[in-house]
Amino acid sequence: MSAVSTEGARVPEQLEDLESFRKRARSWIRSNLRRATRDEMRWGRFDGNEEAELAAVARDREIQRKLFDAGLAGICFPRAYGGQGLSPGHQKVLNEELVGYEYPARMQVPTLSPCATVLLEFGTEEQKLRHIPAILKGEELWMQFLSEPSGGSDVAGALTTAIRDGEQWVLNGSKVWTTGAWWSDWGLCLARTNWDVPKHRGLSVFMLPIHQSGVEVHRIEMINGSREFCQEFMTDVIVPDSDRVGEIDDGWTVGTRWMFHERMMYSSPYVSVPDGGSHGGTAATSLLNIARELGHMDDPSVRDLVGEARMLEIVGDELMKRVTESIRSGRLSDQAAAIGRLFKGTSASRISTLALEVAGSAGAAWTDESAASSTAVNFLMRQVGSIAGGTVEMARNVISERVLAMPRERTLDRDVPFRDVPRSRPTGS
Amino acid sequence: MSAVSTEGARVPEQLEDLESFRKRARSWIRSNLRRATRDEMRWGRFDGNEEAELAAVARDREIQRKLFDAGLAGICFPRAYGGQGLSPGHQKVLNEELVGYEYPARMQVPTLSPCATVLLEFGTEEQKLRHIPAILKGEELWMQFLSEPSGGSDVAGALTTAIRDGEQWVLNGSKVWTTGAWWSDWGLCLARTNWDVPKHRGLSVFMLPIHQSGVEVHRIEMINGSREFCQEFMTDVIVPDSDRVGEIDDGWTVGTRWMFHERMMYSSPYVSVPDGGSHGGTAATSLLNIARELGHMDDPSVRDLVGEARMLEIVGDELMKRVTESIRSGRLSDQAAAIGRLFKGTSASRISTLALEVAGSAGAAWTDESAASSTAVNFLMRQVGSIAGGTVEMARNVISERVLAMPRERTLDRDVPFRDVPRSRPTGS
Amino acid sequence: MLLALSSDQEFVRETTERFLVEQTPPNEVRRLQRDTAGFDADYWRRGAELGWTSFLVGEAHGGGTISGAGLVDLSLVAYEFGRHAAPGPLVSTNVVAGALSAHDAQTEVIADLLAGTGIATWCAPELRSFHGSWAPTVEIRHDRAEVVVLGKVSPVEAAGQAGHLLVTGRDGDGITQVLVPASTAGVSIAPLRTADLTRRFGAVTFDDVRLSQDAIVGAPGEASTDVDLQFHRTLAILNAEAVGAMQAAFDMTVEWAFDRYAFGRPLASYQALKHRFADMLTWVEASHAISDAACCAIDEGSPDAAELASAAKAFIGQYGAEVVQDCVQLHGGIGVTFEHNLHLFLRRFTVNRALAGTPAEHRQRIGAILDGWEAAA
Amino acid sequence: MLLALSSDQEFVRETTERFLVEQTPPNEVRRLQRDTAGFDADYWRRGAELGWTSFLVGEAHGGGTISGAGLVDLSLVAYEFGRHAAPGPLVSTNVVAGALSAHDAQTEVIADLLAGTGIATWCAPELRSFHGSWAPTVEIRHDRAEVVVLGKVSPVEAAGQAGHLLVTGRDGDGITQVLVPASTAGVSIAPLRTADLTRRFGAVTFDDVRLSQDAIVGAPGEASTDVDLQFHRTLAILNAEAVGAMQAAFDMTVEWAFDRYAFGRPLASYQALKHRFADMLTWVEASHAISDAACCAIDEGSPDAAELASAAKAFIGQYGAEVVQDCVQLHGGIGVTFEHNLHLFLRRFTVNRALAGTPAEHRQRIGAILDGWEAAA
Repeated sequence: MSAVSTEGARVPEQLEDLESFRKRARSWIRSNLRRATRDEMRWGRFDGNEEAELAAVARDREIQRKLFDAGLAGICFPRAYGGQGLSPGHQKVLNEELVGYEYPARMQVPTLSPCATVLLEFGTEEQKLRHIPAILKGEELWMQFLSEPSGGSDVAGALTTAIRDGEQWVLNGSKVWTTGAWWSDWGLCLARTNWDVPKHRGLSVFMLPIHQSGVEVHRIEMINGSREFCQEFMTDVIVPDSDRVGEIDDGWTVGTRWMFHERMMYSSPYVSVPDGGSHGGTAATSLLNIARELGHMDDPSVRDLVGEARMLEIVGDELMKRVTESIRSGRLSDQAAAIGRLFKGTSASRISTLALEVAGSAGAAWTDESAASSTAVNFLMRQVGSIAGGTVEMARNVISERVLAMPRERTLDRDVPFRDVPRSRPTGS
Repeated sequence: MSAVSTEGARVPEQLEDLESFRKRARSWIRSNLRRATRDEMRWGRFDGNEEAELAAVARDREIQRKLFDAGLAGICFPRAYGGQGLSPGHQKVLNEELVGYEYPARMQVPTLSPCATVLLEFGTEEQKLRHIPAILKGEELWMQFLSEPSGGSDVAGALTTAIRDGEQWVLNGSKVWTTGAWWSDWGLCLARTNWDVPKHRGLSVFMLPIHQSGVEVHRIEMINGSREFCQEFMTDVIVPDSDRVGEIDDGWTVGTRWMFHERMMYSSPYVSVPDGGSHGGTAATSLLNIARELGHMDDPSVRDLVGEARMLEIVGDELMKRVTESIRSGRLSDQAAAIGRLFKGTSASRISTLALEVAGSAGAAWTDESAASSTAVNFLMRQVGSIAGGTVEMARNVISERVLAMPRERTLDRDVPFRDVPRSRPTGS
Repeated sequence: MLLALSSDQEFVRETTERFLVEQTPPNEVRRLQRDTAGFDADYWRRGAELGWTSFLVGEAHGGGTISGAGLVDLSLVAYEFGRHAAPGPLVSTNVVAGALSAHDAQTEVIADLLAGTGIATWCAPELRSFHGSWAPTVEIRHDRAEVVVLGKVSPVEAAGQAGHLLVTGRDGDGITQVLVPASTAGVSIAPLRTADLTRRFGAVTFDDVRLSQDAIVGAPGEASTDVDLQFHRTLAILNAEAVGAMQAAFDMTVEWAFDRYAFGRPLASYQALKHRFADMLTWVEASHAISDAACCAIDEGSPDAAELASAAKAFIGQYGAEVVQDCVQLHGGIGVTFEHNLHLFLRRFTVNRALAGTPAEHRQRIGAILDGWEAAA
Repeated sequence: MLLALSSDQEFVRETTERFLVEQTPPNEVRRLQRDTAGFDADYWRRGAELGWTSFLVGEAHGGGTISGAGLVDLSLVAYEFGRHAAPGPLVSTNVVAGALSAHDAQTEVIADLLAGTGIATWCAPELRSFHGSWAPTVEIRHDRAEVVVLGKVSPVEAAGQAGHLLVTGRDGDGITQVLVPASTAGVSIAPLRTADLTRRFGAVTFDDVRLSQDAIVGAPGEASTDVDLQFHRTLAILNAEAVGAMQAAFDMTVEWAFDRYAFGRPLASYQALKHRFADMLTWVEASHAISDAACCAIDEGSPDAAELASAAKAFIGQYGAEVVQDCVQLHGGIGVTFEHNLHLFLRRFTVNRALAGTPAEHRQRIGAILDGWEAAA
């Protein structure tokens, strides 16, 4: 977190005292925000109702603006860019006070982190002044143009190409797994600017408006019916060189920090999310509700399942705190964020499986009213938490190689020009 | 199983009919063998009582001799070498009839398989005539001089060296994990005969008497107190060239089959073992006994644990049958024996853990009379089933590379002279 | 699936496979998501001609086995159903047809089921794992010449499509089964949602449903052994299908691992993934082994049929879920899109896992069986 | 272990570590296997001088905390005990000393415990996971001026070494605790076997043991909250030790993976093993996190202390076992020899896992707590 977090925390003047901040936040939240409904706690489930989703996005922008006006937006962002210049401790207080209230969920990840944090770290003064205040006011929703259909875990293997043309760049290619690109404004885009050097040395980062003629946004249907993810096809998209972030061909320096911020997810001090999290997955309490509806909480084997789910939640939360604190104090490197990511991914899978077990035959067929109504579909989607935002396999690589310093995996693409790297099974094999 | 098994099965004359064989075996067993005691069902636990162990070995030799005299030894070994020239089906019948009776447990693995089967496959006619009948009569107990202290899973990386000196060889080095070498007669030994070629191309196999001045046998104490395993130190051991098995420097051809037979373990048609197995590990019935003693079989969560153990046993047995049959029919290659090995190793670990869970605090401290008396110690030894006889990691390599034909793991020792292969952490790193 | 098929068995398996490849490719399965029944009547009738509904029916009623072991024969069809996530009420129709045939009951219904022109389903008891046995949720009473059925069963496969419902009920201290035409007064069916695209389920309520005595299948009060057999057959067919679904997902994923490159080399070259493939292959083979062993034991009426049937259901449900989900994981994001085919197998697998007892329920049943057996021995 | 230690805490931790490294190296631990008590009296007395027995005792009795949170301070010592598989009755003596001090009872005994010249142990109730709570196996009656103790407790740590036994018993509808001198008539102790080399356990029988009223610790019939605290403290100390043992095993194995070569390269370069190390590190860190969180919550008397204590015991017992056993696996054959040090940590871990409730029992307790809380909320 080094550079960015200290920039936020190390303001010269006296920081607002945590208790008075808490009082201010609490009183403002209670008089300005609605109590969260159960649906709002589990966003992203609009079952194809676009109007409802757009209304929710609009409400998020509105809340974000109110927070901004109240001095509660961008807690750890510098005041120069419209933030509050406060500490991660203040963010934590705000998160605690937000519990049970609506909050601008769609503004957080990826807009505030990793997108805005990457801008903060690598943007020019002009870029920061132009975009960060707009983001904090809810005027700009950002998406990561990072993953590619051909890429999988190999983010640095981006095939999207940017070719220089005077003071501008021409982008062509496809990006995927952007959440809600169809209602977002800007994309932070990793593109290849040089095919004749090894892959990490030929990338650059750009920003571009999503709603323009060269960008076609296609919504992807997931197996739970959700259409929150999108794929974008970029055809001759023109980006001025002033919208490049970081140095030419040095995009991997940006990308490394970008992915660090991505792994921090909701533990980042740059995002506001009610403490205890409302970020998807199946919660132990939902297992409890199923077991109760079936009248099975008296069965020790069912208590075991419910207890295991709860155990994993509790331990995961404590682990996140420990890892965050360890990175902050320097005990562990930034790369250790992968530890929390790995645990959350694997435990979410396990909890979905426990829920299916608790549900019994109600996991095979159900009514909408049943406590188990989303159990099987959650189970179908169980691996999402281990795939999205960097797979658990990549997390395991990072932990073993970057935290435990074990020898790096052999890659065949490190020392050769990117254009010569094998990208598919040879014909005939 | 190819070469060897068909050699055994394809005798020209009419094979004894299975039912009449069963009658003959049954009647002989009932009039000549004792019912097995519980201790005999779980051999290898003499708690340091050497006298009792030696007596058991003597009894095993005696039973083996009786079986030989009764025409019930070496069912699938050719008649030319003292065997019965019958089929794996006959061996299966014998195994079924042996259930509940004493049998020469120490004669089976590794004497009959892999040692005698390797001799059968690679030995000269003279070697076979000299040793196989003696083995089948119980006169020779054999051990595998295969693993080395430095070697771990890398069996072909043997450092034990054989240097030619006219018509004989001089062996120096150390072997480890031989079961009961101190009461055995012969060792089948893999040694390096050429350091100037890549490792698989410089090995040869020898046979040598264990009780001689150049061989020092050291017993290893395991964490359960058992001292069944030994380590041998060979100093200038002279082996005549006539006791070499297979070609010079072609020992890996022998070694590959050797390890195949090793992975077959008790599923080999060359060994006699009561059906259902008595080969170590914790059985589901022992979990049941613990649960009953504690009065917990009414608890569904305890039934779950006991049921899981039983499930793993049943599935493991059916899997072994399927894999054996698949190898026999050619659906899968010999290498698929690693599938059974992997399952048995991991399920044995799991069952030991289930037992510890069932035992509750009786797993922390116990009386000798308690049903849970061996639970914790079995748990301490839980990984043995995943280490001994080739680790599960090696099994996973074999399955992915040899059965699924996935790309081989990169080795740094394949194309360089063995003496140049890195064998330890470089100084200073 | 069985290791060694006779040529007749192989013929049926292969005919079924070819038919399914043609008739229900993945996009057809996706289309059927919006179909009320989840399958076309003509498809089912043609499948019946291939023998899909005949193996548990006696020759006297026009059925018959290929190998002498009807459930084993049927498991080959079920396996192909799983491998192609095929539509159609395979489990329910076969189980009911077999039950009727065993008692020479309702021969016209049997004929319809055999021909694929009729559909039937079983309103089965629930597995009460704690006692290691099943228990009906329906009560059957006798009121002079009439049989009265009361209660609710959920979920019931193909309840909305079936013309006849075989109902298992408590009858005093005994167990009685009756065949209820779906159109009988007092029968109501509420549709349920499910994870499978082509399977349909309903909750069936029997509100004072009255039938004549000849609706009873088998001896009144003495259907307990029949129900055991039906239960075990259900498990066996669900298992064979689940193994087919696992195999399909696994095969796709092996292929993918060779095709997909990351960091300049195929996924199949990464040891961490190779080791997971080794585990998966082991579990797939083990699932085949225990599924087949259970089929044989049930067909033979072997004393260990109950233990093997539950071991198969428990093992396949537990380890198979990890296999299929790891296939998703190895595919990455594309593996959770509706466009990709992988989820068709995941869906079939998931529903079968949840039906007729979960892995934990069957493990508990095995524990109970072991306890009983050991106590008796 | 805690992330941020104060310099005073670090001093105690480091002094303890240095003392253990000197006094109980692995061969000394092996030697103590054949020692009746499992530790030397002088060793324990010197450890007590370092503060091992003082953190749960009030200042009025000569104890005191370093940080204000005595259990947290003690957890640092327990962690080092685990990291060195150290001998000595750490759990039992501290829990009893803390209980006596809270009620200003038996100050002479406290003084002995503090000085390391006396040993005490707790004859604790059993965890009945189904109810999410503990239940005594001992009955306490009142017979005029006397208190009568009846029943059996097993296993009891250091039962054969302890001069005093704190006994928790049912007393009508309430819970009463009494401190019983081990020499009292009617107390008999049968030694038990265990997997740890230096821990000793016994089964303690109270056959009509009679004591005067002043043996009662706390208010008669009202010790329930005291017992909760003792139980949670026991869990916390066992957990901190277990985390230390895990960390020691893990560190040894990381080192081994760099040193050991197979096929020309270090084990640490194999991706399949690297991924397992990543899982292990994650579980080790998670174990530290939950162990520390539970210690703090118990010390603060936080309402979620019970849930965190059980989550820690359940998680560490379940995942820690896989970590330590995978360390054995990665060592190969040498990892299961008596000569290697790894088993010292495996032993300590295994015994702690089995004491005071297994992972399943604590998961069930968490389920029960959640059920109760949700019902109350």
